Formats: sequence, C-alpha cells, structure tokens
Amino acid sequence: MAGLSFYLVVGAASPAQAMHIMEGFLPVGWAIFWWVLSLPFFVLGVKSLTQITRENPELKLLLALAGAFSFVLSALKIPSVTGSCSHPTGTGLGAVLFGPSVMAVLGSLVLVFQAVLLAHGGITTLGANAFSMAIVGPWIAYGIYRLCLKQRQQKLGIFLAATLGSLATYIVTSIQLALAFPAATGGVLASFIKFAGIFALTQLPLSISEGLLTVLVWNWLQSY
Amino acid sequence: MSPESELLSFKNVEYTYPCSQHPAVQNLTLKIPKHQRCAVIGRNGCGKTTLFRLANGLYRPQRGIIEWQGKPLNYDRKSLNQLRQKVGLVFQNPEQQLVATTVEEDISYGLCNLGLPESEIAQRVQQTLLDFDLLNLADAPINYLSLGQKKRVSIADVMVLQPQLLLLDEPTAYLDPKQVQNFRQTLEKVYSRGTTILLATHNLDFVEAWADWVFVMDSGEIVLEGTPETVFSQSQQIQELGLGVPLIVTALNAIQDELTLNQLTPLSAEQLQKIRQRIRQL
Amino acid sequence: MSPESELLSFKNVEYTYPCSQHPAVQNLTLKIPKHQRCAVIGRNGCGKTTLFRLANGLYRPQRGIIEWQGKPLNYDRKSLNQLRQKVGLVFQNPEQQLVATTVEEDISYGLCNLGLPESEIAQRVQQTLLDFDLLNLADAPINYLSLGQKKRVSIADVMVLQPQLLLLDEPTAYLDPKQVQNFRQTLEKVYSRGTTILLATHNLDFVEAWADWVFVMDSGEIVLEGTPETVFSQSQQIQELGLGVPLIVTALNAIQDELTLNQLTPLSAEQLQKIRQRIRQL
Amino acid sequence: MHHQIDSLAHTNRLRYLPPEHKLLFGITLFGLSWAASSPLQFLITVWIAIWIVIYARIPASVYLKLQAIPFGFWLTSVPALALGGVWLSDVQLVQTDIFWGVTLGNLFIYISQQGLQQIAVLLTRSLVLTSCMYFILLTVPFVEIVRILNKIGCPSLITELLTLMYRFIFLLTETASELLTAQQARIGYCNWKTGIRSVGIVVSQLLQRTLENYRQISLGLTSRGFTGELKVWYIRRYKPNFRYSAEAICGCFLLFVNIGWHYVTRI
Repeated sequence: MAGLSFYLVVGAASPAQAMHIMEGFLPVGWAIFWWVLSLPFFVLGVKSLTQITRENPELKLLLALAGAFSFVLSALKIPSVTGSCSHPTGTGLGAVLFGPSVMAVLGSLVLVFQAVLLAHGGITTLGANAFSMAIVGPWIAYGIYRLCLKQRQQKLGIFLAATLGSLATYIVTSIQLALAFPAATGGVLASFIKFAGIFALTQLPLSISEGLLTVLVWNWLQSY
Repeated sequence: MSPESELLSFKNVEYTYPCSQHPAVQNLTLKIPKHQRCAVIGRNGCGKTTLFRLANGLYRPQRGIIEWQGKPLNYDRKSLNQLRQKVGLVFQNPEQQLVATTVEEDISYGLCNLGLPESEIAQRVQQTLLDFDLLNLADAPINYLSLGQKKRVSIADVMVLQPQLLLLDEPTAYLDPKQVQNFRQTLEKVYSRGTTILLATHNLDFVEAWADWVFVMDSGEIVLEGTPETVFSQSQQIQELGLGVPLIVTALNAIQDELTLNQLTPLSAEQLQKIRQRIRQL
Repeated sequence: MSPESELLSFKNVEYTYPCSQHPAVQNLTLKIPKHQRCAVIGRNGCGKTTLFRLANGLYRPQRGIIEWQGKPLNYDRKSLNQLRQKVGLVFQNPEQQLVATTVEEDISYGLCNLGLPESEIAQRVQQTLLDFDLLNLADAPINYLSLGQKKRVSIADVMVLQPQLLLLDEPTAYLDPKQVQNFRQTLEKVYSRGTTILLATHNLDFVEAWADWVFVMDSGEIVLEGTPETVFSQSQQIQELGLGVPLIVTALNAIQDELTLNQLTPLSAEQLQKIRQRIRQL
Repeated sequence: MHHQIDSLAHTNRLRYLPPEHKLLFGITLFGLSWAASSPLQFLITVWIAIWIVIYARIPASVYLKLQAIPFGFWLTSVPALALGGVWLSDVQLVQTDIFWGVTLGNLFIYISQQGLQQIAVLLTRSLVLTSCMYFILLTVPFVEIVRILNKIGCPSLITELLTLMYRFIFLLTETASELLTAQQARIGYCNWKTGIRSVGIVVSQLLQRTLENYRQISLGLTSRGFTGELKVWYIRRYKPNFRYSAEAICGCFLLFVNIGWHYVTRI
C-alpha cells in the first residue's frame, strides 16, 4: 500500500518491544486455561453488545471505528521518556470512553487484527493476551478512573487510569509467563520477578508516556 | 543551465515503497530552476507525490542522488531539519496537514518545533497572518474554516518557515473557481518574494496559463519538459500519455481548422499570441 | 414543463443543520427534468451537498415540500427505502460509501439489503461488473484500489439498484484527464439506459460540454437555470457569483474581439457552433 | 511491514485453493506440531517454509523478517528463563541445576540447566507454531476467514464488526500516516518534547476524524439502504489442486504416525 510512512513501521523493527505473548510461547495447558478464563468475559460482552446494537444498529459503525481507532493507536510509535520508541496500548482511554465490558470485545478484536495484520501475538495465545489487555487492563483503568472521579480528581484519574492500566497489562503478562515457566528454585514467584524485571525496564517509562499522552488527548477532547 | 541556478536536482533517483514490488519513481532526473514557476503534470499514480516527498527528505531514495544547490542531501536529523526549512511541502488535502486547534496555533507549529524564542515566533506569525490575509481568522477554530481558507492556512503554515522552494501537491482540487483565483493571487505573492514554486496538478489550463516550466511525468520518470508552449505543442505524445491538451490549445487549433476549412485566412502566430494573452487576463 | 416530465421537484425547501444558525438551503425551488443531463454549479458551501442529501431523503426539510413524480416524500422507513432505490446518491468521497471487503461484495450490498433472491442478486451483480468494466476486479480487495477505481465502484454500487435518478457529488475531483474521460464514458452508458443524471461540479468546461440543463446555486438558492448556452452567456452575473465562465466561452469571445479589433469579419453563429462541436469531440 | 501480510494474502500463488482446505491444513499442523518432539518440530518448520516460500511464492526476505518477530521475543525471554539467583547460603539447594555461575557479594547468579532446556524447547515450539500461523495468514485473505467464521455459526455481530473494522483500519491508517508525514515535513519530531506533543496532536486529530467519519459513513450506508445488518453476496472461485492436497494429506499422515509411534513407545 503506497503512502504508508515509515513512521508506522512496526513489528520486525522492534521485536524486543513486542507487547503480546507470541504464538507458541505458552504450553498447551496454559494456552487453553487462558482461553477458558477469557471466554466468559467475551461472551458477556458480546451479549450486551448484541442487545445494544439491536436497538441501535448504527452503533455497530461506531464500535468498529472505535476498534479501528485503537488498532491504529497501538501501531503508532510513541516516543518513550527513555528516548526509545514503543507502542501505546490505548486500554486506558478505551475503558474510560466505552466502559470495560465493551472493551473486552473490542480489545479482543483488536488483538485478532494485530495478529492478522502485524503478526503481533498469536492465535493460541490470544486467550492469554485478551485476558491481560482486553480484560484486566481496562477493568483496572476503569476502576481507578472511577475512584479518582469520586475524589474529584479527573485529570489525575485519566493519567493514573492510562498509566496503571497499561502497567497492569504488563504485570499480568509477566504472571502468565511466570506461571508457564516457573523457575527451578523459587518457583513461580522467582520467575515472575525475573519477567517483571525485564518488562519494567522497557514498560514503566512507556506506561508513563502513555499516561501523559492520554492526558494530552483528554485535554484536547475537553476543549473541542 | 548553470549549477548555481539549480535549486534542487535529482539524478537517476529510484524509490520503491516498502510494501510494493515496483518502484514508484525510477531513473528520475530533473533540475528545478531557481525562481521559476514550475509545474509537474502526469496521471494519477505516476509518482508525483513520491517526487515531492523525496524532495522534502521524507523518503530516502534507494538509488541515485538528490542535491540541494549542488550538495547531496544528508539524512541525519539535523540536516533534514535544515532541508525541511528550505523546502516547504503543502499537502494535497489540507485536512491532513492542519494539526492545531486555531489558525494562529497551527501557523506557529513549525516555528515552535524549531525552538525559536517566543518574541520571534510572535513576530513571524503576525507577519504571516498579515501576508496571507488571515488576521481576522487568527483565533478561528480550524474545523469551521471553509476549504479555500484551509488551503490558505496550509500554505501560510509552510511559508512561515520562509522556504526557498515551495512544493504544492494538487492545490486546486475541490476549490471553486473563485477560490482558485484567490489561490493564484496567493501564489503570485509567494513568488514575488523570491520563492521558487513547484506544483503538481491535473488542471492543464492552469498550467498553460501560469507555469514557466513544465515537467511531464509517466511511470515514475520525467518524459518531457519545457515551456508550456513547447510541451503542449507535442499534442500527440501528451495524448498518448493519457493527459489531454489544455482546452485553450484545442480551441485555437479548432478555430484554425475551421477557418482553413471555410477557405478563410487562418490567424497569424501574432494574433494567436494576442488571443492567448487576452484569455489569460480574464 | 409538464408535471409528468419532472422526476423530482423542490418547492421552497429550507434546511438548517442541527448545530448551525443559518439555513444551508432556503427557499430552494427546482425541478429535475426527466432523462436529462443536469448539472449544479455554485461556490463551495452554497448548499449543493445538502440539496443531494435532501433529494435522497437523508435529511428532512424543516420547511417546504419535496416531490417525487408529483407525490410528496414520506419519511417512514419503507417509503425512504423505496425512494433510495429510485434516487441513487454517489458521495464525493468514495471511502465513505464503500464498506465491504471485495468489489463484488460491495456491489451486492445494496441488493442484499433489498432482500432479493440470490439468483437475481448474482445476475445483477454480474451484469453491473460487466457494465462498469470491473469483471477483472470482482475479487479484488477494496482497500488496494486506486482512487479512480474506487470512484467507479461507488457508481456501480448505486447503479446496480437501477435508480431512475443518479446524483453525483463532485465526481471528477482528483481524477486525471484520462480518468475524467473514462468517467464520461461511464456516465454516457448510464444515461443511455434512461437514467436521469444530476451532478455537482466545479469543472465548468465539463458542464459546458456535457450538460443539457444547468442550475446555478448561491447561498442555498437556485439563482439561475437553463441550457449551458443561456447560463454561460450571462457572464456578468456568473462572474459576480464568483463562478467564472468556461474557458471555451472566454476563448471564443476573445477570438471574436480580436477579429473585430483587426477589422476582420467575426465568425458567424453557425461557425462558432461548429467549432464548439469540434472541441467537444476531442 | 504494515499491512504487508494482508497484501501478500491477496496476491500469493495459493490464493485460489479453497480456503477451507488451507485452514484445515493449518489447524491440523497446529495440533501435530504441538504434540511433536523438538527435532520433528524443526522438520515441520522447514516443510511449512517450503509451502510458504516456494509454493505460495512469498518473498523469502519477507518471510525471514516475519520469523524474526517470534525469534526476537524469544531472545528477550532468554535471560529471564536462563538466569537464576540465590543467596550464597542457599547454593546447595540448586546444586543440581547449575550449569555455570558467579558470586556477586552475597548473591550467587547462575545459568540454570532447567532454564536452558526450556529455552531449547521454547525455540522450536514457537518457531513451528508461528510458522503454522503464518501459513494461514499469508495464504488465506482475511475476508475468507470471516466468511468461514460466518458459515460455522459465529455470531453475526462479530463477523460484521470484523468486516467493518478491517475496512476502517485501512481508512484510519491512511489518515494517521498522512498526518504523521505532514508533521514530519514541518519538523515535528526533532526532539522528545516536540515528538510527544506531535503524537498527542495526531491521536486527538485521529479521534476527531474517527467521529467525523462515523457521521459520513453512517449517511453513506443509509443512502444505500442500511437495514441494520451487513449482508453481502459473493461467488466462490476456488479450484482444489490435487498435487497440493496429496502432499498435505500424505505429510500430515506421516507426521501423525510418527508422533503416535513416539507416544506409544514411551508408554
């Protein structure tokens, strides 16, 4: 496709920053486990969406656009505070705008497209990735946002929702990897510390960048 | 042409998009003469947009050399920033170029990126607003501007950086005749300040009336260049490229034919020139 | 004009957008004659797009009446669906109308909405692919088509429903001369099948050469209508509206003036007509 | 890289094989590869590479770049899997697992044998399973996957959302890349501060375009008689190929026998 700027070059250029568990990384038992765990959330989301779209079919367009929007967002490179570049997850903004149950569906579909168009993530690991990115991340972001809203701290809420939502995604990913690959000594906990350590190096600054970015976007939305 | 009079030159440049099998431009050789009104014509997909993006350093050619005033381009960040100040690029669709919320903010975007002191930014933005007749729109939100106004802002955005070469991609599309006329006045102002202009367009009559020099592109190469008179006199070649001939050329030819057919004296070259002048003034 | 020969008529129609203070069209009265090539010209923002969307039943006028073959429009879902089969609307930007993944699927979309039997869908899609020279693109993904191809698909999308009136908003913008020529052939095919066409454009030369009937819009009203000859002969009024005159009209006037100035006999009306014909054929 | 997979899926040489066949083949391989031993996994990886590069004519350079993605992810996990650390006093507990180690103050850092085994197993498994995935992604266009989902009874809401999202992703990508290019032309990415500001602008502009697109597209659909569902019609133009089917079936059969034998002998 002509006209695609090299700014959108993703994937192969930065394999070290891939944010999803790649295809084939999880042993068969764990892959199935996460699928089974994510499925009820997904099914509930689909049920409530079917209800909503039956009354208002045009909402399908809005949902599809929102999904496409968060896909494009996740393919965008954002300058990280450490100077490197990485990709935002967009879960925070999505959860605040659409609510976490809708995000369970949209997030999963976005993951499908990331696998299909960008080879990020995979099919057997879709369950695990959906659990971290489309379920846990949005729920945490949403919860934090609500909590801050009660304290009348909307801006802070947006920042924390995006930062912690994105961070939660990586922590869950670390847990998933740790469960699949417990260390010989210290077991899951030791393994978790190792994986989380590696992710923290790259993801902590990124999560902060994403928080800042989301606040910028939010400010703009308010002024519009 | 002496090398000093060339602003930007391409030598056998080839560029292929990442996802494509065929090069978008290949064997592209051209010299943009200083302080001229230049136009590129060619079918959609012939590589005009790629040419512009190469000239602005947005793409890096896989083969060949691009030179600015005789020096090959460097692709480190600093040189690119300098190049982009000298070569301003106005995009086809103003919607996709305007980034800020108000006109003033949008014009200041490029200056702020340069990290200039605030007083200078203020002064240059003011001057540009004045030059492009945008003073009363300074605070207007971009979303509520008309297309013609957006186009004007998108040119002001680039001109505030005081480039030596201004590239315009398809600037008259979707403009109504009055807006096209205003656009021409804007362009004349830019030109009179010593800026070289290169624009791509499908509007052959505009090219015929405005340009000093015309490049014809086909499948990523320059296949013909010259003054509008010489280029459009090659009507057969132009037709074969799927470009058509400016209506005015067709019209004058038809008249000559009709006169000859009726055994009347055809118009002299001098008379034709006079008629052409007259039409352009309208 | 007898009422039977009117396809769609507007009587004192007014429409204001929800968030706007000024009506986009007001006091709009026009009759679209059956089986004619009609064109609407006017400056950007004069209400052309609103007119089209009113004609397609997408907007409901706040005042005035719109009639289809003498009967006022109903705005219940069933009548609207019927209206939209009879009045096909092609948007300015094809991206906003194409929704499916492949060309074939996209063309079938409107037919599937009608709930036609599969055999009829198959037959009509095949015929449309053939008519619009899209057979070899049937299975091609929409996303990878060029703009000209997308434009062709968006017309095919609408024509597959066999509308009696085809509305086209700014169909030639961004097309190159060859694509414009192809588009004219497509249009001729549509017209020859008995479809009435109404298009909005800024390309006055296109209007001059193609249209049977021209509407001139300004600030939401029709201010002038007639054959291209009559409309464009009102050059002063047209100029005041900021529209300019087709180049060919200007050219012929300039020639007449030049001939008179040189004390030669000006061309006769008959000769002018011949010249015009000749130019249009090119 | 962006959308390259998709454009190859539309142009590859196996495009006109029935998508069900390709999908079935891919899924069978998924199952077999999971059960296979490491050497066999490597063999399957090579076999799929032949299908992709030679039969489907996907450029080898592109395929290698795609394979670099799982490889890169694997590389980043190597330290986490291989390295272990214990207090010096606990070294005895891990004695059997130590491949090599150093003492750092009170800490003993070592390379774990179990970790090394995991790394080896993980490498062949992730390579073979990604190969299976790539076979499906590179030879079956997305639209055909959606059609199959539709046929096997996936809720229509999901298939409609997938279809619409697919279309809109291209629309918004185009807009985003135009905006980014325009900003670059105006020196919008010369340092971190301007960079984050510029990306912020792109995101908010993109959001605004998304909403604007929503209005226009819903008008566009309404004018074409939108009934609340996205139904379309298409012709099947596929031709099964005997030679390819034969190779796929025989290969899978041999793999099945081999793996089955392996498990039987272990019992």
